[in-house]
Amino acid sequence: MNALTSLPQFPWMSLLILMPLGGALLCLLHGKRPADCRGLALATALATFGVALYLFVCHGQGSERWLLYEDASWIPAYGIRYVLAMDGIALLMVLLTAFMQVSAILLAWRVERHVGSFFALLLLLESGLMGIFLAYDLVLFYLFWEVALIPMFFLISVWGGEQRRRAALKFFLYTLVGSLCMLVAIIALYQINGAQTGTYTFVIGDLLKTQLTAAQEGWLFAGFLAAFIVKSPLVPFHTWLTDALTEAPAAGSLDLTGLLLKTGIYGLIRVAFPLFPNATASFLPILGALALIGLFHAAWSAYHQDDIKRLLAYSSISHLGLVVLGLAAWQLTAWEGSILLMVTHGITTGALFVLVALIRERTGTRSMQELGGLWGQAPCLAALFLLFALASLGLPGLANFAGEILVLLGTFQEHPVWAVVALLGVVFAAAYMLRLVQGVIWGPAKTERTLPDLSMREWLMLLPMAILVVWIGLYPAPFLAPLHGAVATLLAGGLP
Amino acid sequence: MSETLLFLIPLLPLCCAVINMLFGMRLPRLFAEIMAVTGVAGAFLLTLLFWGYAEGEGTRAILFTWLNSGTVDVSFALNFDRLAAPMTLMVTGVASLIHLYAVGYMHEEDDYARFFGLLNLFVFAMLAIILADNLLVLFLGWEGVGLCSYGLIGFWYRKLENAKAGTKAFLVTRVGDVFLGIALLWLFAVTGTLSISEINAQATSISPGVVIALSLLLLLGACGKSAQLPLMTWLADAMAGPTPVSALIHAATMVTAGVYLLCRFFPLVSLSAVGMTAITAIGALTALYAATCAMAQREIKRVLAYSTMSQVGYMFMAVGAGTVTGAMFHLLTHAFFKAVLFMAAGCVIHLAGNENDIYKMGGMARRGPVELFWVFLAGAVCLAGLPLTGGFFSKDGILLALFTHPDPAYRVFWLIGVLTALLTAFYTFRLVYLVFAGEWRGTGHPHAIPLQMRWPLWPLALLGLVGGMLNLPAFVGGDEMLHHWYGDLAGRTVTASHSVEWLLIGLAVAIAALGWFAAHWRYRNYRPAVENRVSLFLLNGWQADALVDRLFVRPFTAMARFCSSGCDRSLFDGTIEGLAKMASRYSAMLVQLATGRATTYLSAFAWGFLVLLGWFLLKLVNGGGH
Amino acid sequence: MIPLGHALSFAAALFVLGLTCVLLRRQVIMILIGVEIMLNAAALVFVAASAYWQQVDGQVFVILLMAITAAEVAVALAMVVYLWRRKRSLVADEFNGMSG
Amino acid sequence: MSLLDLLAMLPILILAFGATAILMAGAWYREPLPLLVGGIVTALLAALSAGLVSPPVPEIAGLFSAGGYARFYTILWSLLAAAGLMTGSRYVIEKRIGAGEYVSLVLYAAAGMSLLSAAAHLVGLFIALEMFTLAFYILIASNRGCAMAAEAGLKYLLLGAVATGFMAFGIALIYAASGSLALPDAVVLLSVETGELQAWGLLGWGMILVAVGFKISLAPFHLWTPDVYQGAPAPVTGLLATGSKGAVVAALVGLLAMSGPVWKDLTDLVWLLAALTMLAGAFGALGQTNLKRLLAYSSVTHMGTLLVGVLCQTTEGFVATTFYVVTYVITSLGAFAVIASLADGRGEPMSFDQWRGLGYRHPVRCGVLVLLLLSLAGLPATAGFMAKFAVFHAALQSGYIGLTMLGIFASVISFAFYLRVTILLFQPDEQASRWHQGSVFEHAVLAVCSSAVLVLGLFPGPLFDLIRNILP
Repeated sequence: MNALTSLPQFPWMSLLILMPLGGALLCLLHGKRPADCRGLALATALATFGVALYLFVCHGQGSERWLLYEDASWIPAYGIRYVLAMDGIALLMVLLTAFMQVSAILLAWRVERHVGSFFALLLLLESGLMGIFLAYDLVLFYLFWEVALIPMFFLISVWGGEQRRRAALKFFLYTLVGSLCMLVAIIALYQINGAQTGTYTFVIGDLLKTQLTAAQEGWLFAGFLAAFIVKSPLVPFHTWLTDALTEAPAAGSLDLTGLLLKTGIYGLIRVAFPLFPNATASFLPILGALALIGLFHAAWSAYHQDDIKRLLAYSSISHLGLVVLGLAAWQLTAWEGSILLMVTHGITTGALFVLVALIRERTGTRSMQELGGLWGQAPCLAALFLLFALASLGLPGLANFAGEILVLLGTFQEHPVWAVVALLGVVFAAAYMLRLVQGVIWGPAKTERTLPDLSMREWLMLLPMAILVVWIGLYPAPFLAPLHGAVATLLAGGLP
Repeated sequence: MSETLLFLIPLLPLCCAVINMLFGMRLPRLFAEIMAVTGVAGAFLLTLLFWGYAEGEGTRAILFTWLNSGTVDVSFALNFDRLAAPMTLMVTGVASLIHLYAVGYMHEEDDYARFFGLLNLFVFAMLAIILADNLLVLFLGWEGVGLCSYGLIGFWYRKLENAKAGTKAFLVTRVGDVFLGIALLWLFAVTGTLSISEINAQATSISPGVVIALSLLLLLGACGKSAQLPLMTWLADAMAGPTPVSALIHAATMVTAGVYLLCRFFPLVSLSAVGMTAITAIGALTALYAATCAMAQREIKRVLAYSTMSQVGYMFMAVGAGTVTGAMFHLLTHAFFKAVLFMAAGCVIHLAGNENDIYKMGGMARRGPVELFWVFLAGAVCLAGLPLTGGFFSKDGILLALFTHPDPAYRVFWLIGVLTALLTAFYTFRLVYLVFAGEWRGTGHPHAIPLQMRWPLWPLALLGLVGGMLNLPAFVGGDEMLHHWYGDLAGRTVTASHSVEWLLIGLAVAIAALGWFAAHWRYRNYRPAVENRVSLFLLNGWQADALVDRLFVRPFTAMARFCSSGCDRSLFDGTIEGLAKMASRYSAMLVQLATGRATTYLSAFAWGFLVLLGWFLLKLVNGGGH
Repeated sequence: MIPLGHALSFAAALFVLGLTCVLLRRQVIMILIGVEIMLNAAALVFVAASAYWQQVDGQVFVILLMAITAAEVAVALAMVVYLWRRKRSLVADEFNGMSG
Repeated sequence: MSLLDLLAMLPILILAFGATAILMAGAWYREPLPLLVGGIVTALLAALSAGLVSPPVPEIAGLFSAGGYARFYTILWSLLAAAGLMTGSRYVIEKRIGAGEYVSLVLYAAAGMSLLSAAAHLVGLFIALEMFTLAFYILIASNRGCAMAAEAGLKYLLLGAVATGFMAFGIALIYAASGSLALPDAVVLLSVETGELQAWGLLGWGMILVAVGFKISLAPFHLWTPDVYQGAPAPVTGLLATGSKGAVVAALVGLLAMSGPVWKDLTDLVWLLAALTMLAGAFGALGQTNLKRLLAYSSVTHMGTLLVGVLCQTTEGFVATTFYVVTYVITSLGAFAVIASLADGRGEPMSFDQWRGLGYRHPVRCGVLVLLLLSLAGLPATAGFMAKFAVFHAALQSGYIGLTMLGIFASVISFAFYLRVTILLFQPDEQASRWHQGSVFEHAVLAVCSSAVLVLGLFPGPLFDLIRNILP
């Protein structure tokens, strides 16, 4: 690691964080001219994506612990450093973020009110997410963790649906409670470690060596867990998500489900598990149980929804339950599956949210009572909807299956019962997804008029996602390759 | 390396499917149709071309690695061996004929691209099942055929019932898939690989208990796709799809995938007697159940659907009795004559003006082109198992295997098989009489039958009739060709004294004749159907749907309501909102303290001071402030 | 001379009296008078204490206290006049336009 | 009093004499703007002198310390006075308030605060306290056109007077018990002194605590806060909310920094006060529908949090407290400056109905307000977060886990009410009316405050180090 830091390298990761930030500021300044804002935002997002892609292609295959590492002094008074570190997992998440953000901005193209601020917030959110995925100093991590909330809060509370204010407040406070618990835990850990080693630092890598009594470890772990579980979200801490996702504007819910949810699980992987191995070891069974409960609870709830956006929200929770289950199995294959599933779920569910938004634009409703027969009216739209729905119910050959089967194969090695139960959830997924498809694209058309099919911009949004869904489904190797090393290290360092 | 070319067999239909789905509507219709047909026909020719690869140990080919993580290493591998080759040939062959037929059948349909795309995709998925050397690839095909059947059953999506039927089919088969999935995970856990051939090689090293469990899981998985008890409810409704679909997917190929799966894992399954008995039992029960249902059906396609179910039941019995040959033999012949029956039924429905109810038909023999009658009859006699037809020999082989099985329990299954054969003969000829004999009772106006719908019937009918030649028993001078071709894959070699064999042959003939006469006596002259509780019970398939609804669907929806409304809305949200309300109540109380009157504030001052004083007194009382 | 304790107790009593006056009267003027009494109690303590400690600091502070009190009273009375002009009343509780 | 002493208290002299001069000038020169500018310049001069002229003696006449700590606060309060005058300028001009009086009062108040923060002697403490309290009596009621202002003035006057009484009596008791008014001794002697006299001394400290509790509005002495904040004109409120409280806290820190074991007897009392105050403020603010009252209650919460830092009695604690004071002063002043800058003929926008949808009419200033509110709430990347972080860090280090948890709880609630305001600001509302577009002075103050909030939030290192060095 030191060898890495010593040799001077271009601060790619800072670039990833700062570029969207700059774009956001520019958007704010150009608030008066919407057209410029759109162009600016898209350009920024594309540039960021380009950087991420470059990193993926050129630095993705490194074998050492950190593909990239940046370290600088920040607030010496408290030993807070500006440390960014990128391993394979972070790389994947960064790539996903940059990719999704482009679609989000294309999706937000039609926003009329306060365009500048809208795009500024989107970009701010992107830089916050990048920070979360890259930060390796706890205070820095916490900073980005909170900063990412604000844009989402405003996106919901200003551009959201009828219930937006309630949903926004609920979203913010709910997650805030968790993260404040994390803050206390962070400070406490910092003090304990400092008292032991004499050097006060927040850098995760240095905190790993802290000697903790069982009680201390339990409490601190609980503090971090509070933040990550609420964000993930695991049942019963999930109700904020359904409201937020339902009320958020299209681009917002795309980011929320595609990226913001992942930060919780990412935090578990990157912060909570490595820092508190023993507590983790004893907690894993509970985690698995929570994951399974969430999987089924969400699937059932999804089946009961009429608002398709709310249905998708629940499906997200259900999928993330499977992801967490894979983590709880603490097994290489399962972990790689989980991380891959995080990415693919981001793409498929994100795409579904995009399509829901497009359907809403055209028909003006999100209720399955009033929808139906879309195939006759907008075949391409309906076909893509079907494709992503099938991907999300785990059809082999499409993206999600690759992740799911790895999770199941891995989990079965450790806990056969979990895997079997989770497999039953697959039927549930089919149940609500097919209900969704049946309600939206099959059946008689509720309105006589033919709806406009996909426009150029919408193709630009969806086609890359569709291609990715098939690609990852059939040849996920390039996305699994960066994980092998990182996951192996985490598992080795994690459980004693 | 040339064996990689084997991948052309499945990939050819896939490419045509993709092209059709993406650009089909932009291409000229004729081109789309031709491409669809040639795709499958090409696969057929390629199979013939590569036939040599199948001999001996067969040929394995690897395209590329699919999943690679830790110990998991899954690659797209196919295994073109003696078991796969005939099946491939049958599927591609029947499929190409049915595609031709479909061109005629769908000539009025506008949405042809989706139809042929899905049909080709189905052929690809089916071939993936057949050729897969990797369990996960097989699973891919397995889900793929499910998807295509879903899409094709609900092809006329504007009628919500069709879509619902498709969804039902998908879900019920998915239940089966779960068990297959569990088997997959477990097999990987015990053998550390997903390659079917390696699993079979290691089969003997797996502990017996696990083997029993595995074979039961595989059986349940097979039940889902092959519409065997208890997962059979979807097949009858699946008839909502276009007739070519019923002919290809729900008669000839997909429903027999379960049988093929069991044959694939025969080395594993055959290790557990329990598993084998279970397979036979399932097959026997389904055969009987479906036959009884078929006797009471009113719609021509539903009759055939139930007959398919029961014939597949025979194949299961064969596997259970330990003879892969018997199963595959019946599978092949059944594919031929059942395809014929369905396609002919399609023509009949055309002639009857889209009338499905056989009680509103009749006199078709004179009404339609005469060859239609002969073709249908050919199929029917095969199904009824009249002597010397293909169906006769294959079914007889199975019964013989059951009869000669060392385990006496199999005699019961044999009896069931015989009884089913009787019923089969009866309902088959009931169908024939009701449709073709007597006077025209319907109202609809006949549609013309295009040429493509007629002549594909002939080769299939012929194959059905002479299908027996494939595996002619020795004692009638045949060389059990199929049996020898399979060699060590063939399972148990059925041996019995000639007297027994002749006895069984006689019995079979007698039964077929008996069934025929019964039908003749009952339906020679049309009499309207009797509506009694028994017939209704059979018509509704023993009320299976109602049962499933009460046992699974309603609890599921109730649970869904509970989770969504009960837990989330009331419990979780309720708690949160309750906290918020509490906070605001406290705030209101606190705000009331600030009355706005200076004296209040002064007294608050005083109170605070008093508290201080009290606190100091306390400190002084206990050990004065140091 | 008088022991400090007595002086303190007396001053405390005085202080409490002043406080009670502040608390019980509603008239602004009376409240201010109560405050004056409290301040005088403080002054008394200072005097007694400086006598006890044999220092002048206390007395100095008393002088200072008087000055400050004078200033405060000046401001206070100005305020009283102002309030009387606004709202022909000096009852403290009648100035309750803002609350909550 | 030697020349060196005079040199040491140069900033104070500048403030005091400047104030007097402007008062005189104001008597016959009625043009407000030059007077205001004069006042601003004076305040800036004072800050400059305090920053540049290093005092030759450590203490001034044994009453006030002239150490780095005192200079630091002198700078802060002088700048505050300048900012207060800037925000108040339009108010003075439009309401036709005697500019001379206003300016001089603000400057006197600043001088008082500076002295209070520097107090090294109970007499000095008392004088300084009275100095700015008297100034505020007048400033609060200075808006003669407005009934609420009068009411606010009355309330502040009555309670302030009583507080003075407590202060005086408390000091008297301490003197009686310890025989000294000089600060370290008063405490130290008290701690060595035994017998019933010590009881009196403790009682004295208790009474001082009551007075202090009034000044920095700790529960239950906080009830006046919302009324006075609402009634007083926003520029004055800005000073009142920041300066008068900050200075007292500074004095408290100074006291504690040198005080010894006696305070151990007070800790759990202070603990109780802090807890009560945090909760009372948070819950009180939750139900408000008037921005100024909301800010008042929020200031109560902040004082509670500050008290936590004071309670720790460790260097960490004092550093945290001081940093907290600075950030709180900047942020709170900015918030009131926004209100002042929007004020026009109709008065100041206060009730939520007036604020609804204002974010679309005045995006920049409402954006600044949102930033400041988020900083008050303690969002990372703003100064408020670093302050809270430091305080909680100190509290945890001293083992006040329960208090930290209460603080966390309080800040969750504070987020709730601050966010309610931000939502309100950006609620689409067509009939949201336009308010004053604000003067250059006001915009300058806002710019300074908002940028300071961000800078201190992102790079607080230097300030932390500075504070660490100057602590007495």
